[in-house]
Amino acid sequence: MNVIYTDNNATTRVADEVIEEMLPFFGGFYGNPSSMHTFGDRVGKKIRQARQKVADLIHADPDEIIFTSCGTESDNSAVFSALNAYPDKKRIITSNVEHPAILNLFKYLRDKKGYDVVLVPVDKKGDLDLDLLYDSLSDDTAIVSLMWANNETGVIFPIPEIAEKVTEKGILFHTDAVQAAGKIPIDVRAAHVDMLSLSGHKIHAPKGIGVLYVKKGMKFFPYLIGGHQEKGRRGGTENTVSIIGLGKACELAAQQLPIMNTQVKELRDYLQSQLLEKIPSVSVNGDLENRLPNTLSIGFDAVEGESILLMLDKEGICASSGSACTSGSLDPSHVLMAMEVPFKSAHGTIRFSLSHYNTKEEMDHIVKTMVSAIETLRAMSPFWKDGKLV
Amino acid sequence: MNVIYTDNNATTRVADEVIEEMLPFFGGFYGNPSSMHTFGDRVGKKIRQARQKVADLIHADPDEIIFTSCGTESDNSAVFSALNAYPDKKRIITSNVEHPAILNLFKYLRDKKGYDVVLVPVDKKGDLDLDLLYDSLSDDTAIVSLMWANNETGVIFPIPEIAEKVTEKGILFHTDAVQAAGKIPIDVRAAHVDMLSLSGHKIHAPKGIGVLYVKKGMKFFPYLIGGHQEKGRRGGTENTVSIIGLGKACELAAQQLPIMNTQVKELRDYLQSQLLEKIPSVSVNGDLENRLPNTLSIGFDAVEGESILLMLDKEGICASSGSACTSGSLDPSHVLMAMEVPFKSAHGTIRFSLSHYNTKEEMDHIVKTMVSAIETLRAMSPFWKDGKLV
Amino acid sequence: MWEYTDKVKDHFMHPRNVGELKDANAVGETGSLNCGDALKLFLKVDENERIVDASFMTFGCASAVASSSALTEIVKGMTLDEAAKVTNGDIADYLGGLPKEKMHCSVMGKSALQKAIADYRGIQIMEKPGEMVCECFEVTDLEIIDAVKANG
Ligand SMILES: Cc1ncc(COP(=O)(O)O)c(C=O)c1O
Ligand SMILES: Cc1ncc(COP(=O)(O)O)c(C=O)c1O
Ligand code: FES
Ligand code: FES
Repeated sequence: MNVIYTDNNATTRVADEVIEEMLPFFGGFYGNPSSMHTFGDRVGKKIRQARQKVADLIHADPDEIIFTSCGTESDNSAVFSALNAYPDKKRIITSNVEHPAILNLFKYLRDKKGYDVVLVPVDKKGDLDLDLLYDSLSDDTAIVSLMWANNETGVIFPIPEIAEKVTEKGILFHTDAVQAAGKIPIDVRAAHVDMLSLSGHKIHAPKGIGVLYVKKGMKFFPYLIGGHQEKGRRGGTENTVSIIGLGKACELAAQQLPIMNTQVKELRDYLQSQLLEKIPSVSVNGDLENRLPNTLSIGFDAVEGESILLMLDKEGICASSGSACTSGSLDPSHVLMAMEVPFKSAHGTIRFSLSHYNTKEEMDHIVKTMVSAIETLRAMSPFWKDGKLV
Repeated sequence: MNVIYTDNNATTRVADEVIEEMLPFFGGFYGNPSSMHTFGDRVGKKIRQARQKVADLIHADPDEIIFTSCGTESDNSAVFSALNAYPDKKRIITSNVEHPAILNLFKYLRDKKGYDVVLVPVDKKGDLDLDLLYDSLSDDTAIVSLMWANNETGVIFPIPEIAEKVTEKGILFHTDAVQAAGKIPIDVRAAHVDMLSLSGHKIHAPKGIGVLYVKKGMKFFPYLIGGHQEKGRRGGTENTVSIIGLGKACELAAQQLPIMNTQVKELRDYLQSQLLEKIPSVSVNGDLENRLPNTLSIGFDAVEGESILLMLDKEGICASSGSACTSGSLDPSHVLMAMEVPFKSAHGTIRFSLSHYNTKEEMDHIVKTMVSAIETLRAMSPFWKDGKLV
Repeated sequence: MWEYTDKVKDHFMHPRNVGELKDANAVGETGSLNCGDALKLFLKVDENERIVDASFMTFGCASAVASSSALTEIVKGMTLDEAAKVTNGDIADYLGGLPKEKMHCSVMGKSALQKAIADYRGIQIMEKPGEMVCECFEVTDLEIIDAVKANG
């Protein structure tokens, strides 16, 4: 069976161009770039090029790019460094819709390390309460960390505006741009951010490679302590192959950004309007005017997400019922709860996240499958009667 | 030019079998194993198999295997978890010949966090001062971390004996087995270790994947805080492809262990005896009776390591002048200094580290090249006159 | 691995003027075996204080070997007064540049040269201002700062 993959906010297919770029470095040029031989140095050169391409995607300097093992490590490292830079500051601020890599870390810091954690809420559309954010900025704030775009709903926070206000007060600002990268333009200079996290596997590079941008001149404390790799900012032998792959993926992402905001966005809009048109009692989650071009979070009243996913799966359609980071529980996600999405549709929410590999035929097949899946499930739902919610 | 690669303690070639195993999972089965679709779950199955193979190599249970991004992360995680488990214990013990992933971490904990760090010394052969180690064990010791085998000299510490004595006292014992794995047998059960670090790229898996073994029943605190991956013990989307590759590499390593201790060892011994025979004023570093089968650390009086490496490099020979983690300084490595190797030969020390890919012809070419390199360099050395050190 | 220019590699692989100069009348020595770098510079100076021949013996990395080789080429034909003005930057320039981390290797050349000149003229080198950071090459922090500044 053909796979229809619409789970790109969870992870993406490694692009053929990226695989091709990486292959020679497994069994051929496998040297350690820190080594004192031409064989290792050849890899060193490729890594310098890759660092440049990553920097270009976000308008940074290559020196400002630290390679990590994933978005989670980048997020953890950024926060850890800020806390080390300001050991006396006890307030840390984020939102209540962050990825677990930030949210669970902040909760750990609150519960185990006594930090004063502010979780700024969002409204029903998923937009941040900016007044509350600005009011919570204090002299003893060590860091503000806010995601650029939400993984579940695609809602975009106004990072440049926020970052300016936060850094104006001399407070460090970090943004988790794992979902924003490759989908909307990112310019770290224009946006005044001090630190920014990326993850390779969301932009068609392999899993297990991430980036932390650290603004030049900023004092940085390494999270992984070891050798002198990454100019002493991250120990551990460089993941050469994946770094080289990520460089290519960033180059492609920059080229494909226009496609993302035309072709992919049109497909997403088509899928959304078809589902709204053909299925009753359906609602789209998140600020429609302010959303990643590839993401559709959509709730179907009176049915349950896992059941929908299994019916999609039978047709080879991959989607998600919320964050991919599930604990195995069927509770509605913390993001939907924070947005006060009513239970009736939160439980039945599906996230479709597209890429440029998707086609209109695939969307039609999804719509067809969804129409019949929802019909079947509602026929057996105790909350659905005579074509409406009871 | 053909490359003669004898820098396998720095990093290894990814085995063809490993590449073959990984390839389908980049662009084909790229799903997220935490996802709720068959496509992602297919990867989940492969990961379970890989976890079993990794466990088998060290005689552990699959549940005891946590995948990390590298040896450095495994080392950092182990120590961090121990400190969190025993927040009131202030002593931490290691040796003065550890890899920077432990040594720099311990120095950081001493200088920045006020820990009482004991660095147990080694003797001239690189063997640990066991009496001093046992004497330093105290009630407020949070963890003892000792490498199983040294990356520069190959000297093996008697881990099973040490671990038994340490854990008997109720003190946590961690071993950095990054260099031991695949070269000597490892049995975590028989050895009584609580935690053990591995790194993929030392055993023909890719760079950027590591393992932390954590004994069942031990309280573990995650280092990367995020999603629920690795049963909540390590956040971050799984590096699926590399995990699958590492599984294969561990399977191969188990099969090739006998080859390592016959064929590879014989090649190493041949190289050693030839160099000793053909070049005057040469000494081998480390306990010859107690050494990894693939490692030769050998010092040439009155010449300097970097110069030797560059002359080897011209012939396509890759070796190392000490640890690959150089800071750009030409100081003799901390390992050789700890062993009190005299300056005259420490500066001129070269590490050859072999693998089963090496051949006798390659050894002969190395010997030939070394004879002429040392001759040339000694001809211009102010410390060499009339065939001897002055 | 260091990014060495072709000129550095050439002077490393094919060093000019290696060995002890039999009829040298000025010798400068710096560094030690312990420190990992050492240079012995031999000059033959004629009655007009012109350097008519030069040679070296070096224990050190590729930059040290190349810097020593370059130094002997640079000073040949110079008067001692001219030679006294040669800086480590001149040596690096002659080699088409050295990696930033390796600038100190050329400082060693300058130091040996000054000692050779002092040896010929029979004068004591004055105490240098600044804090000694490398006892072996007798390099002061100020010199390193100068070297770094001069070489960007
Ligand atoms: C003994 C030892 N421990 C730890 C490491 C670190 O491993 P990695 O480079 O995968 O972080 C290495 C190798 O670099 C090593 O040789
Ligand atoms: C917004 C966001 N932040 C962080 C992460 C974590 O990235 P990784 O899985 O590479 O650790 C993800 C995805 O999982 C994400 O969507
Ligand atoms: S009924 Fe299955 S998770 Fe609740
Ligand atoms: S002479 Fe010291 S590093 Fe080159």
